[in-house]
Amino acid sequence: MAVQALDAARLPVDWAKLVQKLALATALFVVAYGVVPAYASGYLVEAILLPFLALSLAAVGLNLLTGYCGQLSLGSSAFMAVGAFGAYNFNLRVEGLPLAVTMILAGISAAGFGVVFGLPSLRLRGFYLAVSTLAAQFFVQWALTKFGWFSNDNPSGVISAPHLAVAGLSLDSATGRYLLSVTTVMVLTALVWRLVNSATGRNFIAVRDNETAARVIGVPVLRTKLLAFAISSFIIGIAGVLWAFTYLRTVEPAGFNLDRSFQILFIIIIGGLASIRGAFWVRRSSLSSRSFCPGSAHSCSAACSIRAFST
Amino acid sequence: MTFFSHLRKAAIATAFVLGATAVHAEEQYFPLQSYRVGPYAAGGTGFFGGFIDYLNLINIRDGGVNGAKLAWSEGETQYEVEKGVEVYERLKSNPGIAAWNPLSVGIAYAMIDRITDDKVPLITINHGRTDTTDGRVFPYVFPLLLNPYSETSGIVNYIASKEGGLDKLKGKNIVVLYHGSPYGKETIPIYELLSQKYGFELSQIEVPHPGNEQQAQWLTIRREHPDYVVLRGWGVMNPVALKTAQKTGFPADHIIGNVWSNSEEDVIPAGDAAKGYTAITTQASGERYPVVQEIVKTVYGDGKGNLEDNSRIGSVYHNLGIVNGILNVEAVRIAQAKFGNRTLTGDEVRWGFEHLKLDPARVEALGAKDLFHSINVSWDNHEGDGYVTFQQWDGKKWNVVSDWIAPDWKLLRPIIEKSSEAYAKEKGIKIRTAEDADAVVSN
Amino acid sequence: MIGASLGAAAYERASEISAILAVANPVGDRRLARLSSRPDVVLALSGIGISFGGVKALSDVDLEVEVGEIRAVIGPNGAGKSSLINIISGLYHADRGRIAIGGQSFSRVPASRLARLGVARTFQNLALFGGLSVRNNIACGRVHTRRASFVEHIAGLPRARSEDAGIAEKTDQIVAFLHLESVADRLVATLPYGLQKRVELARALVAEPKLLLLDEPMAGMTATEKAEMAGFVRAARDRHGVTIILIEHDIGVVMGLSDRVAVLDYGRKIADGTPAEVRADPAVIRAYIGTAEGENGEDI
Amino acid sequence: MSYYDFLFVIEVLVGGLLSGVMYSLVAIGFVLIYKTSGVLNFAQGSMVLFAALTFVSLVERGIPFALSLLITFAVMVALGFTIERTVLRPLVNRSPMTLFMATLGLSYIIEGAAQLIWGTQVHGLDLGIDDTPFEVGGILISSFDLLAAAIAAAMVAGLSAFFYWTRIGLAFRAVADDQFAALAVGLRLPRIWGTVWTAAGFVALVAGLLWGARLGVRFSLSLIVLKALPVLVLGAFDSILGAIVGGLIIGASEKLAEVYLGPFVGGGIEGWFAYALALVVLLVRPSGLFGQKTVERV
Repeated sequence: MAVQALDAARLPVDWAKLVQKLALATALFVVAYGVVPAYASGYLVEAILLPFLALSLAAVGLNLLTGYCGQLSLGSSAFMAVGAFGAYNFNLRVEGLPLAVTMILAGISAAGFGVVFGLPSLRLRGFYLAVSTLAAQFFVQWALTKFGWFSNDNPSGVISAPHLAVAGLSLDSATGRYLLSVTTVMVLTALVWRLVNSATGRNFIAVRDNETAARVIGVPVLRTKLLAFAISSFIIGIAGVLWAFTYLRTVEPAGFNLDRSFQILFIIIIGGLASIRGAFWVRRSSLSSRSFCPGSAHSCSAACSIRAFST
Repeated sequence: MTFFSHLRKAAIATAFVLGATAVHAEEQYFPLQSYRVGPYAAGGTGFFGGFIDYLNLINIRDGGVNGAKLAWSEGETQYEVEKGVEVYERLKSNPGIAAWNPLSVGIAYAMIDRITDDKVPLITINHGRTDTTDGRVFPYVFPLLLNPYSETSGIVNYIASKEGGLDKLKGKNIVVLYHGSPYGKETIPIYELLSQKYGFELSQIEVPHPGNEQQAQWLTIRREHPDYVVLRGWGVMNPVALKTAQKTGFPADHIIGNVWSNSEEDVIPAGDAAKGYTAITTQASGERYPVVQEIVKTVYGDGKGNLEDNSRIGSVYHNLGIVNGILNVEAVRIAQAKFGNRTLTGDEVRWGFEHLKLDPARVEALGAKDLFHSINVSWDNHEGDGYVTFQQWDGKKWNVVSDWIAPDWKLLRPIIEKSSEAYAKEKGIKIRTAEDADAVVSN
Repeated sequence: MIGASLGAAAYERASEISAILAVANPVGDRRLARLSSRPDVVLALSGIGISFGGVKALSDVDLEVEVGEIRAVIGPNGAGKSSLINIISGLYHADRGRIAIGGQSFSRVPASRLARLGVARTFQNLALFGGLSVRNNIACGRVHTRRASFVEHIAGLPRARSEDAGIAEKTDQIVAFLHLESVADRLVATLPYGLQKRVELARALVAEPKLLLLDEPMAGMTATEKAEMAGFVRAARDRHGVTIILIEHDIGVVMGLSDRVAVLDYGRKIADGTPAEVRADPAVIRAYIGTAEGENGEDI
Repeated sequence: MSYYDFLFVIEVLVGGLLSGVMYSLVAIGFVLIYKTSGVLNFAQGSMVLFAALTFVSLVERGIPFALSLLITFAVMVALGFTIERTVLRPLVNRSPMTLFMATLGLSYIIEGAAQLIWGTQVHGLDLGIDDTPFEVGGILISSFDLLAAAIAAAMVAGLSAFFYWTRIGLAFRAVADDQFAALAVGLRLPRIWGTVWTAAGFVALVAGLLWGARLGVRFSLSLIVLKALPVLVLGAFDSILGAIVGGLIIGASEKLAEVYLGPFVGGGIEGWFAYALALVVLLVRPSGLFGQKTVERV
């Protein structure tokens, strides 16, 4: 960010562009916090926006790892699951834990898992790494099913969202849950935006584009990869919390299966690797096209992804 | 080719709804979160086909329920939770919703909070969370006929009846082969409880999802020489279990399937290996029952049958759909008796379900004698104490091989209450009383 | 009996080997110690050998590089030049021999610590970060000086900001030095080949290395570009005082640019000295006429 | 360990090895394509499903067994060719990751297409192979699995012969070795790729029939790729021998682990055990047991 600021100082300030950006940001805020809560139908919020926000956030997280740092992961939904079940348990077992802290702790649990399952990336590359991330996918699903503790020994193995409140203000209504989601997503996306434009973000790209050169010029390659796994999993974990708490409200481990991982992967492919904005517009368009899409939505996104490649 | 004809049917159904709405007749609406494409389409087409066939029968034969036409429209979910929720949100604003019937555990879970807020019943016939049986905590969820715990008890009682009484279970060896999912694991403590109570030896073995490899499990089973193997399977796991059993020399007629291992789709792919396999069911299969006959005559005769392939009439999923139709329609009828013959609110239909008592005589009057036994739902018992029966596969079709068997409901109720009360505590839900249940929201 | 004699033979052979090693190592180490203790020797290689799948790429190569010189390593294709530079930068690990960099001796140079040892390099085939702008590519060259964590970067804390500012200043200097101002904000992948080579040089120079390894910096360039690049290399030495190891195919360029030249052929060093000495060396003439003349037509 | 325990170990081992062959069968399809074009073809599983579904639907419509087989083979060849032509050729020179994701998308499209064409019913597939076990020295062996293993072996032998002795096979090996060099000496890559996709279609057909007979023909048939992937990682993506040995190792160790290790953690570990095992091996040999160790060119 500071570099950008310096860049800007050197170049003549492009006022028109600045005003445009400011206007866009203002418009975004007005729509997100004004228009949508006031006018959006229940269907739009519950069936479109809430899953859209959660999956977009997951896509932002995966994009950091795959798009920016070049590490292909097929196990994203495992980290969503860790986040969701983590948040459920923190909330359940620690009396009076604020929601924000719960979410951050859940993100940290997911980050921890991410680091563990990112360790193979230190030695493996490409498909060998991609396939090894499937181990995370299957292991997490197995563990969540196997050990009843994770779901508070619920006989059906499911977890339910707790009462959501921030500073005593209940967020259980559709609008409340939307506001929680949109705020979380905006804050995290802004942080990711800053990250990818910082020296750390450039290290990610360096490792992706030429690992050998990056190592030789002194990029801490191993640390950078693990950091990418950690931050990416943190974000995906919080996306999992949103998925479970604000969208579905009651989830089972099977909800975080391989198909979900592929879905997130499709979002970032179609949206463009290493493009944060892409994560959002694809999710939106795939949702709006769904009602008209005869076959599986997956085939639909798959077709789009192939088209996106060929162009 | 199959797909487009479904699309056409869905379009006709939707047009029908819209047309009916236009004349403002009294009408009760069933939003259907069906799945006719995707990996689980085989079950979806059967169940929703049967359900729609029965609704059609009521409309054509009786002109609706006491003059209230039945309407429905479908939203394709492909058995995916996300799409199920999308369809829910899309269809929930339609007027006169009677009840939701997703036939998907995942979708049902995601709807519990929603339907409770919207005060509309959610029917999870033969599936869903066991503890939703407790109507004190889950006012709007109805796992009708059979919950997983009753199923477990029913299976053990059946084995006992084959052995000559519950006391003969002592010393017998039973293996439960379960799917590696929350669904599969749900009954583990119940089998353990029953094993202690009746003194049979028990081992429970997990098959990881999807279950397309079971060599290790069946070799372990063979080493244990069990008297019976209970198959608590799902999807591809079932035929593979039967095939692998054959491969390891375990006889199919000593394998007993649970309610998600009891359909044609579970046995046909196993071919000859499935001959003799027995499975629990809440509704007998076949088309000899008067109500099924009437559907064949009235609905299919009229060219309005929903099944693509007429040979699937009377199949397990189709008959489950028909029984599900009967239960829904009767709940509406019972509620109408109290609230008037008009379009009811969801909460009124909930009251109807909570008074859904169909004794064998009434079942016979409905043309469903021997198709299913009876049901007795109350405000706090949302399962309704359904009886079960067992069918054996002869290579071509299922044949009923047992009487109607009652599970040990009394034994299971305290366990269910413990679980539902824990849920109520976790979610801060006030436990309902009979008076609460009688308070009904009418528009 | 037979077993005993075999055992004895093996023992004899083993002691022979260890005797050789015992003699060889102290000598090599002593030489290396002597060289690396000299303040004017930036890099010293001693007895370097490496083989790939049974083929010896380098055997017993010694080399020392003094402060401030441009030291060229030349040789026909497959002579082992690139292997040598990869061993110095830690990408390959020599089977035998030791490497001393700035007084520190290694059998395996740790590639990840290379920048902090004061060594920077360019690559024979471009190894830029295609997804970054020219300026950011160059800025990456100073990544080893960064201390701020990613949290400080996101939050924009003082340490991160001052690091960014310092690096931006250094980057600007190098951009000006190599005349890259007009393309500084373009994505590096969109530049023509010659300019990309120059960006790589910039990325190496911005690290302010004591020792710079250039792996065929002029390969594939036009004559004008070569002359320009040669000017930059010389200026880098003259103005920044960098010691340079230059691996190059084009002997004409090398002879004019370097202070001393080592010649490799089939993995062995066959000559070492000033350009004039090397030019006159019969072994060098033989090597070049024997292998490369027809192919490259280089004129010695 | 008693004699019976010993027999049991052997039985588990034999069962595992035979299952492993079935995994290899799927894995070989991956290897063929990876070796020549560097694409990890995730759609291989859907191709297996497509083959089985096409075959069984034809048979159910009363077309004789042999003719159905022939038609299905033709369809698979056409499918392989179409994929090569429409999806992969336009993407030539893209990163392997891009190509992989394209095949991932393709797998969904093929599954969707299969459903559109043949419907959603579950089918049984009877190859006329009797599956009653026979006993050898107290060990039960499945005759079906044994026959499947024999067919797999015959197929591998056939493929090897094809690639060893025919002109196109030679070209295949040249391409597998070095694409650029092959191109330089004038080999026509597109024709080779076409052939390879045809071969992959054939492998999918064989795998589809055998797996279809084992599991029934249904959608989850395509999930067998998840069994093949750890085999590939273990044995290396570019080695047919690796696919076979990898399959045997995974099959045997997974079954032994489920029987002997499973009880300590509550069972059901087969889902991830193979991946964990492959991972451990990879940490020692990052390019698989039979992978070529490449020297990094810089």
